Amino acid sequence: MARTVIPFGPQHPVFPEPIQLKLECEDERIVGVVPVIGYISRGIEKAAELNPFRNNIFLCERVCGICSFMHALCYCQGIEDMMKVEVPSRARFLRVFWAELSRMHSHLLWLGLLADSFGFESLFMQVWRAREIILDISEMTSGHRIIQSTNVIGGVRRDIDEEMAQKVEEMLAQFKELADRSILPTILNDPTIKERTVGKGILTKEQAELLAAVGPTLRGSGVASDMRMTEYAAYKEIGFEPIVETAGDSYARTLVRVKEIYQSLDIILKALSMMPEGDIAVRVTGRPEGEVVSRVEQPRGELIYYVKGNGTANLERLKIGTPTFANIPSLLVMLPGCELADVPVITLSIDPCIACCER
Amino acid sequence: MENEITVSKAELITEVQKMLAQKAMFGTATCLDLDERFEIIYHFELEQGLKMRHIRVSLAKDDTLPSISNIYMCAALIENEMQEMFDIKISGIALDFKRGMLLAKESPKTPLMKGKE
Amino acid sequence: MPWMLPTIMKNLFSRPVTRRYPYVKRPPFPEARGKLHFDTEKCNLCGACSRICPANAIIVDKEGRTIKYNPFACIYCGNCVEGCPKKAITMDILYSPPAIQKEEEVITFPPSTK
Amino acid sequence: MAIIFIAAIVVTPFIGGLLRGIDRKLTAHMQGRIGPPIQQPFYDIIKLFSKSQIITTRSPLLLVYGYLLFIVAAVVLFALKQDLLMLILVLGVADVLLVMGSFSTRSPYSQIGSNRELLQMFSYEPILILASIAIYMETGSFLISRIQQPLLPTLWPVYLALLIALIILMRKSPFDISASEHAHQEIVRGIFTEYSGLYLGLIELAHWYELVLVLAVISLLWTAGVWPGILLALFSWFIVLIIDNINARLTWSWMIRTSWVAGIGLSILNIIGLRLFGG
Repeated sequence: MARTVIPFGPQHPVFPEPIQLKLECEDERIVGVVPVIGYISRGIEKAAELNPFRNNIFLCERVCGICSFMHALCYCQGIEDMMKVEVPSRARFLRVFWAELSRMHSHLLWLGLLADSFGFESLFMQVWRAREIILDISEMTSGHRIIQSTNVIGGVRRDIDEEMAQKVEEMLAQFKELADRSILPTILNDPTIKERTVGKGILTKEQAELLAAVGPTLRGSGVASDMRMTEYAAYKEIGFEPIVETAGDSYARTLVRVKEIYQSLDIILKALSMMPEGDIAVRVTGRPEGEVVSRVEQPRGELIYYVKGNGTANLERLKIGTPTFANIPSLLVMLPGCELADVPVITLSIDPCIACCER
Repeated sequence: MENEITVSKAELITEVQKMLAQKAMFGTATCLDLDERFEIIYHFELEQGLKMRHIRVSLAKDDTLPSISNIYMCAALIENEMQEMFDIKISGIALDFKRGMLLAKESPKTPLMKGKE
Repeated sequence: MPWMLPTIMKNLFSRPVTRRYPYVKRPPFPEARGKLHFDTEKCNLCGACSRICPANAIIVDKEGRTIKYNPFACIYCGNCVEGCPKKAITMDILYSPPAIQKEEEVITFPPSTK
Repeated sequence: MAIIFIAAIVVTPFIGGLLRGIDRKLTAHMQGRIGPPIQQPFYDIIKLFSKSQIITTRSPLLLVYGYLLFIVAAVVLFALKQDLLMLILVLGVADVLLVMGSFSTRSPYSQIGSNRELLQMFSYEPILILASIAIYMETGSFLISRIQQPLLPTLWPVYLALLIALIILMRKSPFDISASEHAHQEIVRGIFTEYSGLYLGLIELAHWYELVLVLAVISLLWTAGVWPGILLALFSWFIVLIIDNINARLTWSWMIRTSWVAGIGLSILNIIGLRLFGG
C-alpha cells in the first residue's frame, strides 16, 4: 500500500472530544502526524476579562469538566496570593480533599477510556462502576457529581461534618475493596493489556524534559516533578511524595495513574483525619492588583494561571496554561513509528483533554 | 513577580539558550497587550518545577519577535496561539499554523487585543 | 487473561449494578444543587442575586415586581443562594427536567404593601 | 429435502438472532449491566432495514447480496449434509466478496478493515480446512452425512483450534481485528464503516447465518444423537463469550501468530497423531 493519510478525528470514537490527527501511514505504520486543533476553542481567556473577578471562578470551572475543581483552585489561589489573603487551615484541608477526589475520578475516567481503546469492555465497565462511588462522594459532599464548585476566594463554600466524614470513609473503603478485587490485579498482571501497552509510545527522560511534558506523562518517563511538591493548600502538613516510573511507555504512564489513584485515596483519608477545626472561609474585600503566577497539579499535569489585576473589578488578563497543551508536542514525538492499532492507546496515554487544551 | 528578568528583544535568544543550558523546562508564555506595546512573558521551570523563572520581553506593536521554538520545540504551539490571539508578528516558528490553529476562518481576528469586545 | 475471570463470574451471578434508568431513579443526595426557588415572602427584590449570577440567569424587575429565572441558563452553582441577604432563595435537589423549548420562569410578587 | 432446504433458510437466522440477543444479555451481565432485551437484535435489524441509505459507491451493494447468498448456500450445504470441504470453500468465497465490497469504497478505515479481514481469513480458513481433513481421516469421507461416531475423544486438539476460529468468526476480543465490534477503536467499524441501512442489515443477517453455521460445524464433533452436539456448540459459544470479556483486543500480527502457531499447529499435530496411532 502506498502512503495514505488517515484522518483520525475530529469525530472519532476513541476521542471523547474533537481533535484531529492527520496520520500519514505506510501500510499500518505511522510515519508522520499533524495535529489539527481548534474545534472547541471557546475564548474563555477573553470572557474572563469581561466578567467580575469573583464570577470568573465559575467560568474557570468550566474550562474543563473533569478537572473543574483544579481550575477554580488554581484561580482562587492566584487571586488570594495577589490580594495577600490568608486562607483558614480547615479550608486548605477541604481543598485537598476535593482536589484529590477529582484526581481520583479523572484518573478512573481515563482508565476506563484506555480500557475501551484497547477493546477491554468488561474492564471499562468495572472501572466506571468503581468511579461511580467517587462521584457519589463528590455529590454528597459538594452537591454536584463533577463540578464541585466549592471554591471561593478566601476559602471554600461547604463544610464536611463528622457524620459525613464517617460516610466518606465507608464509601472509600468500599471503593478500595472493589478496586483491589477487580481492577488492580487485571492491570498489573493481564498479559493482553501488557501486549498492548508495554513498549508503546516511548518517551525518554531527555525528550520529556526538552518537550516540557507535564504530569503523569513526565513522571512516567522518570522525572519526579509534581506541583504538589510546591506545597500549596495543605500538602505541606499532609506530606507528599511523587510517584515515578522510569520506562516511559504507555504502561508506565498507566501505572503512574493507577498508583496515583491509591495515593489520592490515602491523601483523602489523611486529610479527613488531620482536618483542624475552624472557619472555612475568610471574607475578602477589595480588588486585585498586580500580577501573579499560580500553579497546581491537575490530574493531567501542571496547570499554570497567570493573573493580572488592575485594581478594578475586572481582570486585566487571565492566561491559562493547561497540561494537554503542554503534552501535545510529546504526543507528536511518540506517534511516528508506531502501528495504527496503537494510536488510540498512545494518544490516550497522555490523557488528552481537548477542552482544556483549547480553552 | 519573583525571579523575573526583563530583557530586550535582541537578548531573548541568548537568555533562552542559557535556560536550556540550565536544563530548565519550558512552562508557557503569556502575551499582554499594553495598548502601545506588547509584553511577552516566558515562564520557565527549574529544579523539576519547584522554581520558576520568568523572562519578560517588551515589543513595539509593529516589531517582529524571534521565535524560540528552534530552541524549545514545544514553544511552537503557544507562539502560534499568541500570533492568533494578538496581532503580533513572530518569525521562524517551527510549526507555523498561519493563524489557523485555534480560530476558524469565520471567527473574530485577534480576539484578545484591547478594544475588541 | 484469567485475572478478570473472577470479576465477570461474580457479576454474572449477582444482580446488575445499573438501573433501568427512566423507570428507576436514584434519589439525589440531600445537599445536591438543583433548581432555584424564590420565596416571595422573604425576598425584597434587592437584585443582589441578579448581579452575582455568573450566567445571567436571574433578572429582577423591581418596578414590575417580578423575577425572571431561566433554568436553562442557570449553571446551578449556588452563588445566589449564598449571596442573598434575605436568604430567600433555596435550591431543589433536582435540576429542571429537559424540555422542548427553553422557557423562562416568571415569579410574580404580590403588590407592595408599603 | 425441500423442507430441510426451506427450514435451513428460514429458521437459521432466528436461531442466530436469538443467540446474538442472549450473547448481548450475558455479556452485559458479566459486566454488571442489565443489557438490552433478548429480542434486541431483531429490533435492530428491522430498524436497519427501514432506514434510508447513504451510499458512497454502488459496487459494494451487489457484493453484499453475494456475501449473503454464499453464506446461505453454505448453510444449505450443511443442512443437506453435503461435502464439508465444499462448505468451507463456499464460506471463503463469501468472505472474499465482503472484502471486495469494502475495498471498492475509498474510505481508509474500510480499506484497512478489509486488509485485516483478509488476514483474518488466512488465519481461520486453514484451521477449518485442516479440521475437515482430520474429520476425513476419522470417517473416511468429507461428507457430513458420513459422520456417525463422536469425534471429540480423538479430535480434541482440532476442537481447540476450532475454538480459535470461532472467536475470529464471531469477531470477539482478542481477535476482533477487522471490525472492532463496539466501534470504539482505531478503525471505527473497520470493514463495515461504509455500509448503512439495508446493506448493513443484510450483513448482520449474514452474520447470524455464519454464527449458526460455525457452531453447527463444531457440533459435528459429537454427533452421538442431536443433543450432545448442540450442547458442545453452546458450550463453545459460552467459552468464547467469557474469553471476549477477559481479554483486551490485540493486534493483527498477534492474531496471525496465535492462529498459525496454536491453531494450525494443534490441527497438524492431531492429523499426524491420527496417522501414526489411529485411523
